[in-house]
Amino acid sequence: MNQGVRDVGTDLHYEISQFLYKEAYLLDHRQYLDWLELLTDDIKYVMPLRVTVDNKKETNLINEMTYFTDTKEDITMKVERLYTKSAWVENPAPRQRHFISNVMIEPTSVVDEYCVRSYFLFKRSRASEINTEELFGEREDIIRRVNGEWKIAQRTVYPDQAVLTVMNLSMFL
Amino acid sequence: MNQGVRDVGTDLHYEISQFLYKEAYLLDHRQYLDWLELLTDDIKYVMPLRVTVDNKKETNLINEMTYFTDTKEDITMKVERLYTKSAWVENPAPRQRHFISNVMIEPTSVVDEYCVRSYFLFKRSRASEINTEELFGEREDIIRRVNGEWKIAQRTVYPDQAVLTVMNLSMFL
Amino acid sequence: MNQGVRDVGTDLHYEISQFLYKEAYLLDHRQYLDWLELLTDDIKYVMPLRVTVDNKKETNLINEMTYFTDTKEDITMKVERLYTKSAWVENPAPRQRHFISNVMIEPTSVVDEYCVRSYFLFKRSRASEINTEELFGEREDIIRRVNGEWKIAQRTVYPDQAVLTVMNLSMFL
Amino acid sequence: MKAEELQQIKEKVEEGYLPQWVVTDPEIYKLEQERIFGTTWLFLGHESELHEPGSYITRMMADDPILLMKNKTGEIKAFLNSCTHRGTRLCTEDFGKKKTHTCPYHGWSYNLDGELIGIVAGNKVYGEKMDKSEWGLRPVPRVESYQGMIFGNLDHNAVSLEEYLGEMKWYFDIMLGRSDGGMEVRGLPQRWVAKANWKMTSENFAADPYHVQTTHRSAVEMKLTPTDPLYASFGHQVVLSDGHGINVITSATGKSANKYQGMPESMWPMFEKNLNNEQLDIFSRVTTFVGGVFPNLSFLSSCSGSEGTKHNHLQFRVWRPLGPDKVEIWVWYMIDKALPEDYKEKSYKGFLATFGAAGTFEQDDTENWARIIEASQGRMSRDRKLNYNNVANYLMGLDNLEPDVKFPGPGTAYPTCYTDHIARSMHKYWLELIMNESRGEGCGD
Amino acid sequence: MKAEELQQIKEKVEEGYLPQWVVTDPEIYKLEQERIFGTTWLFLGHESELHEPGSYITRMMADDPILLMKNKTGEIKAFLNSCTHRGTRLCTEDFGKKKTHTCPYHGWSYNLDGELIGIVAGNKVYGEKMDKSEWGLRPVPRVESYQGMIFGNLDHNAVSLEEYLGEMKWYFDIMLGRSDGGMEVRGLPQRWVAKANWKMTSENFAADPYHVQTTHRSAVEMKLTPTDPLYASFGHQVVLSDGHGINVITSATGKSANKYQGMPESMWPMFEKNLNNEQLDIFSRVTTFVGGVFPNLSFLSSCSGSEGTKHNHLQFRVWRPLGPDKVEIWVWYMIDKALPEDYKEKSYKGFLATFGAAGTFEQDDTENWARIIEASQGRMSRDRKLNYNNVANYLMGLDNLEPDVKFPGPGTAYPTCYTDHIARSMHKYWLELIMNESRGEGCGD
Amino acid sequence: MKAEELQQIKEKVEEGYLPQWVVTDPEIYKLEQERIFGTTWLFLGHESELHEPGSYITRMMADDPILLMKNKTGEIKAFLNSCTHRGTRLCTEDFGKKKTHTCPYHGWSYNLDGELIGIVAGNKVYGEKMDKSEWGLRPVPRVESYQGMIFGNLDHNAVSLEEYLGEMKWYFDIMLGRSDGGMEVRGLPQRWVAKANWKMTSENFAADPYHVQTTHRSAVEMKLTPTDPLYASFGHQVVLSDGHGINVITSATGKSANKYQGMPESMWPMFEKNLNNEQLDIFSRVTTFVGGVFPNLSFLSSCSGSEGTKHNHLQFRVWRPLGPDKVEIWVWYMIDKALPEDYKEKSYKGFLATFGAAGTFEQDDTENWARIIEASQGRMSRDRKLNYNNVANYLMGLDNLEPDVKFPGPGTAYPTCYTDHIARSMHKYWLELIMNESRGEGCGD
Ligand code: FES
Ligand code: FES
Ligand code: FES
Ligand SMILES: [Fe+3]
Ligand SMILES: [Fe+3]
Ligand SMILES: [Fe+3]
Repeated sequence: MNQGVRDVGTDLHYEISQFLYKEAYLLDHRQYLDWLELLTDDIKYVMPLRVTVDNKKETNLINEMTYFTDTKEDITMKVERLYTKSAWVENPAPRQRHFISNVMIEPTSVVDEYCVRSYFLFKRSRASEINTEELFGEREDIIRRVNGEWKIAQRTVYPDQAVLTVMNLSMFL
Repeated sequence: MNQGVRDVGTDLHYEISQFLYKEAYLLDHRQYLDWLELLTDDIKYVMPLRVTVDNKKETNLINEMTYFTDTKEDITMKVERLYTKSAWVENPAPRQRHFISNVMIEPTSVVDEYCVRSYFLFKRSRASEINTEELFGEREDIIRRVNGEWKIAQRTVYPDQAVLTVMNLSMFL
Repeated sequence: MNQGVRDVGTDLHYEISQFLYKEAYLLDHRQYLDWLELLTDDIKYVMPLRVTVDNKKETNLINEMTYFTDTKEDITMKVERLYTKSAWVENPAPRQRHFISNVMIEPTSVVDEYCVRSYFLFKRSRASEINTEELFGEREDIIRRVNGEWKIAQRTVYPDQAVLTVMNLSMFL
Repeated sequence: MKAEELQQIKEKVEEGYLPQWVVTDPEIYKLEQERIFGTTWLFLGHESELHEPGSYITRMMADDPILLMKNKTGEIKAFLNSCTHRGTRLCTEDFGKKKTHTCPYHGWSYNLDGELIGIVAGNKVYGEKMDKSEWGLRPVPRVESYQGMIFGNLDHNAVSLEEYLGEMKWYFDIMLGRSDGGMEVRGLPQRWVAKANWKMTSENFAADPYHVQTTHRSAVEMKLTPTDPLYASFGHQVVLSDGHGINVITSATGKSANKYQGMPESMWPMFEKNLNNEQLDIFSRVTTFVGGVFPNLSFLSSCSGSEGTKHNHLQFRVWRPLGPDKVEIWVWYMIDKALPEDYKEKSYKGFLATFGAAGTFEQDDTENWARIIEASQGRMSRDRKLNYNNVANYLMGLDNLEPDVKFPGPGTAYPTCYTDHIARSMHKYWLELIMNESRGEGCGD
Repeated sequence: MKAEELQQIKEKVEEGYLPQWVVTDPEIYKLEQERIFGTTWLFLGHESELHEPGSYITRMMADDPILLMKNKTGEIKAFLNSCTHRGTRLCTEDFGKKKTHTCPYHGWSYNLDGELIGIVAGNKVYGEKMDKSEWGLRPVPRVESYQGMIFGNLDHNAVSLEEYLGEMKWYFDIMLGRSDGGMEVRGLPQRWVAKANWKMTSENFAADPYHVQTTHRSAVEMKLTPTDPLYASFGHQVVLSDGHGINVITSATGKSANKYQGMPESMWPMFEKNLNNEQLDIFSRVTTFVGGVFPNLSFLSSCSGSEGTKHNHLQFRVWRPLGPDKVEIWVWYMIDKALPEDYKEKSYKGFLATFGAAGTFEQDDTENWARIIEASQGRMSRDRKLNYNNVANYLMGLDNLEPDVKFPGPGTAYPTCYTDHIARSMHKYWLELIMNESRGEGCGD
Repeated sequence: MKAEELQQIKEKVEEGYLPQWVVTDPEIYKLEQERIFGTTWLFLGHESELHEPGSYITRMMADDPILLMKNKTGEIKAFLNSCTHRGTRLCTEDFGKKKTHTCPYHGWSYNLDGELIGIVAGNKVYGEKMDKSEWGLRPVPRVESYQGMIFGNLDHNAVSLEEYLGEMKWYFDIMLGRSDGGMEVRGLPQRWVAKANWKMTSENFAADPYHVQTTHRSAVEMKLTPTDPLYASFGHQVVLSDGHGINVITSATGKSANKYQGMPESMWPMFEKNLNNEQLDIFSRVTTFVGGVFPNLSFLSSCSGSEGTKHNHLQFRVWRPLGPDKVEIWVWYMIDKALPEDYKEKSYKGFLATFGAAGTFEQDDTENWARIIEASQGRMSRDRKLNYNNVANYLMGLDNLEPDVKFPGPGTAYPTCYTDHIARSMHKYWLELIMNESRGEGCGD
């Protein structure tokens, strides 16, 4: 990522980072149906495993097994489920917060598609528990402009832990 | 919060987010008197309770009881107190840090007043304690331009925990 | 830090904050040699001690003793060491994440040199450990433009804890 | 826990000392859990928190989650908040309104009386031995109220709440029963976690007006409180039964600048109707009531605001132990239903400014509570042989104070609040309980 | 731990109850560590995870880090992952390939058979007494496999794995041995930490189809599963030896809409070759196999996807206890090597959608597991004298079910899966082990 | 803790083994707290840290917070940092200067001699029994110094510091007493928390030059240290009394390329004045002194920088146990007051580059210390019956080394540093202390 080069400029960066913040806001306020609108129909939404390996290995990410590999249809199903009367895991709803930072944007070979990297720190507070849950890492998105509106066309979530310390992944990241 | 619409633009967003960072900086460096200058005289500074309720309830925030409901006068009193010789809670001072992110700004019906949402992660380290304290959630501000200077005209702090895990709320959020 | 005054403007702030994010990205992806390129040859890289003292004292930072006081040469040595076969502490590599926020920039008396303050939250996950490590505080940098490229000419890292809760400081901050 | 160790605590306590090691000792903590929190009356909430049939709130009794429900007949019942099938926590909400509580694990459902009313496929899959009526929610053995204050007790054989409160009732009548319609809780309790031992926080409220002059000196610097270090000492410290106690604080003159704690005159007729002469006498002269019901309920009724425009507020607080060095603080703000709204608002603001997690008084208390923990975890402070004279000092008023027999209220009243009489009586009762092997036996690990 | 307390557990368990206090009790936990996890067969991994000589994976047996290596001859060996010199963890990686493992502290190195082959300056600095051959990595006393499933046992005198698995082998043959080439693990296991007790999670899989109708009711609301609350009850719950058990779930008709769990016809000849008639009969009619190998290995073989296009997948999971109230969950996804790639993909997607940390079924399970912990930590739930009737209910099928002698498979089969037979047998075996003082003695604190 | 278990440790230790379970065992840890940290001399700080009357620093003795003050007469006194009234931590600052320390709870104040000099309203509220002179800060029973090094001891009956240090004094004289004006601490100690057991970290410094060749091999790869794996072995390992020990490391030639550890010639006359011939001989040939004072004080005096321009620095470090698996590391950097500023700077830079939280040598040590913990918490490593040969190896030099009687310094010197002699002597002394029931009795839980 050499400096300056292929820089998208202030305005576009602002637009897209605002888009990510608004996305986070929708999730944190459980406006899941509105959130769904931000995803393209061909979205690829994947969370690989992080592992501990010798540095000689080129990567410490496992794509063969993931925590989820979802299509729009899969995500829609999960969202609808959260609106059922018996999605116990989120009723009563825990409080969740997506701290999004270090947003970096690069153009791609496709017009109107941008590669957007961001760091996430996710925190969750359940019922009256003293101990809150936490998850952190990096997201690599493809953000696409579709008739003037930004959409997420691809998201890969890279957790930083080999053993996740959240009791489940009922949240969207 | 539909996309793009009522967007305030790059420069204003920069100005106001810088204002929030500078505000955090003043607090984290205990420049409380300077910080007071950033508040309008009619500021409403409130922190409601977060509770755990059935999702059917329209909100999990309690406004009837709060952690504080302060006017400028109340805040001034608290600030002055921190400069007394016997405000033991902050002498010696713990180290505090306000991580401000996800800043989202919208115009209001009032000229020169903007609705500013931000996420906060507050951390505090006291004396030689191994365990640091943490508080996180969302802030909803009204930021007003008063003769070319930004001021906080209203701040509502929404904690994400039903049971706070800080030993007190001696900090400003 | 009075408002608005000596403001660097949106574009420069964008450029430099992007520079900091890219720097963090290189570190978090262990591209240490590329990272070295971002440092000027005369860089001063220092991390003083934080202590707990009576508020009457003008500072709670100790510059006489530091965690490190590195020149480019010192840093280069540390980087090269991380590429040896026996830098056990980072092989296998822990996952690290630099959350950079609250970026504040001011011009200095020197042309093309800016004083850049940022907050950092550093997280590290080692092997399969359930407990992750954390370090947080503030950075005060001098960022210099050298033939159109940004470089770090000085960095002072202020930790917020008097007793650090990371098992070592093998990371760069 | 060796018998001689307890014996030695006894001797020290009688002399006005408290061995420092008992503050944070894990074995002592276990005894406390078993013999104190398992056998005394613990505050659960106020009747005004349960508005109508179906209303429920969830609370904790030490480490047991409790579900309080108002049933069809308006009765308030308390149960272990744990499904009898496999123990799943039935309700994780703080409050709400429901006709039926259904468990998310296998769907068993319970009515407002805690009766098991629904078992999925029950008749089909269960046999004879399964008798629904035996599987209702487990009731808290004893649940009783006084002046709207609901208490629970895990000990079936405990004395009645009223007997336990004893003469404290007389003071509760003033604080809670003075006005028609009684008191109401505003919203919900504030809750947060502090580094503190429950005994020290309880003492701080029930027995320690002496700390005010230093811990809260910033209020003096701010000119909110008198400069005379004795200002919180005027009045009486009243020792009551079973470790309860109350400080009836007034001024140097023995009068309050604000009759009836600054209550509006419109309320006075009510007071005069609901209270007897002795109660009125005290109420008219008191500036602050501060005290506690053993083990971990504290209260404060005081006035805030600038002179002349003082407003009274009442707060109750529970120090729920999360360990020897940690408490979950619950603070309820209460106010007379009958008061005009604007007075309530001012009173509420006065409360927030001084107490609760952000209150300026409370902040400095939390610092001191934490410091007690920090200095009570090593060998010198924890040595059980007291080789280092590691005992705390409770000698105040030990040999230089006589009860004031002319004090109009019940209990043994000493003519100053700067004395450790209540603290010493708390220690004696605390010790009596933890030394009593017959109490709370049956408690595990 | 008093003998009468264990005795009382015994009586309760025989009546179909489980005292709630045993779930989170630390003393019980210590006994479990010592007498169960120290003496039973614990799952380590699948042979397909070790591809070639030098391949290694690191696993945990309770709190012991284990290094599994495939040696030159293709044998798989398991060792305590701790350098014999000073105990340093030898390998902190999850997997990889190496000829030699060298310790980062002083450089001692070990070969694929765990033999100490290198000591820096050894000959120069060590004397006679130092005999390299005595300082190889400490082997896990017993390591045995069945159908590619590798288990380890810390007890030298344990019965063989096959004897321990007993009749479970017959069912493993169906799930693991049905197709040529056997099964393969996809990638690595998912791992995460949940608030739960290992006994409750093990029961949840091995013995509790009854929870499906409520815990997973959202699937009904989503029209993914039948509305009949009995839908998960059809079929047989089969009690096996030593606390093992399996639920053979089918439909109301006793048939599955998808023969052989929706496996493609191309595979059927293999099945018919590798399985006997009884196994084929069951396999052809089953919709879901769900069960467990005591103490903490669970498995689920089910179909996902919309009707008609169901795809089968197999998952194994270990509930590694991190304390009485915490488990580290390991989930392995397995699939028949012989299957066509696109089927594998669909099967994998079906698995992810329903189970694993993000699976919609699993999510609600984790909520319930956490709630059991939350309601089992106080005095009422933990009272060892059971003064509060604090016992969980395992009465289902206790007195109204007879074994179905016509069931073709081994074990004692009951004609419904809505019964607590397996749970009761798990409790009995669990208790037999923790009451057996001769087991795992020698374990410290 | 069974007697036979301690007995068995004894046997193993005598043979040169250390049962792995003792590293992280909580019962052992409790014995250590009581019988070692409660009865041995613990390092508190250096006299140069307290500049003038009123200067104070706060330190920890295991879990006790200690306040060190320099009084009017320049004497340094140490007290439990806990107000005698109710135990509140008196001073939470790391250092400073005050005439009086006032407690924030009730305002009691103490002077530089720890005397209670102020009680708010004391005369008015306290009676006869309250005798101020009895309520001064509790002194650390024994506080003594040697060469500016201040130690404290919680045991009133401990032998004197000098007697305890014994022959270590001779080496302290070289490192601390060589130059006029003595040493000064630069700034304050670095502090951080590592995953480690205090015994293992103490051993690492006092007894383990053998680890250098592998743990710090990166320095070899960086061409900063010799390639010969024996390079850290040259010289002598000197076993001293009571578990103390020092490694006097030199080069293969027995000489150092930098006389007097690279100290500037301007200093040599001082050395020759302050040290005797044997000390000078050693000092002139040594490259590195590394050793420890039992239980948890370590030191390292070495040279950093590239050949030719080596600069010496001295560091002391305390491994404060926070549990069996956690230490708080304190590192003091010291340098001769008399040295020229630019040398001091270079020396300081050399220290930072190699040691302290960010030092490249230290980093890899922390990794190994953590790995010992990680592999020492399970049943195989913790089995007290040693069924799994779970013992660590300390056989180096056991049967192939004779003392070098010609070594000029005191203590038993072995002609190489690659030996476990000091480690074995530390184990013996450690065991002697934890087996001695008369030590530190009276310590609670
Ligand atoms: S645990 Fe509540 S229904 Fe089964
Ligand atoms: S501990 Fe492994 S070589 Fe020494
Ligand atoms: S505790 Fe220090 S003055 Fe009371
Ligand atoms: Fe107070
Ligand atoms: Fe389930
Ligand atoms: Fe080292």
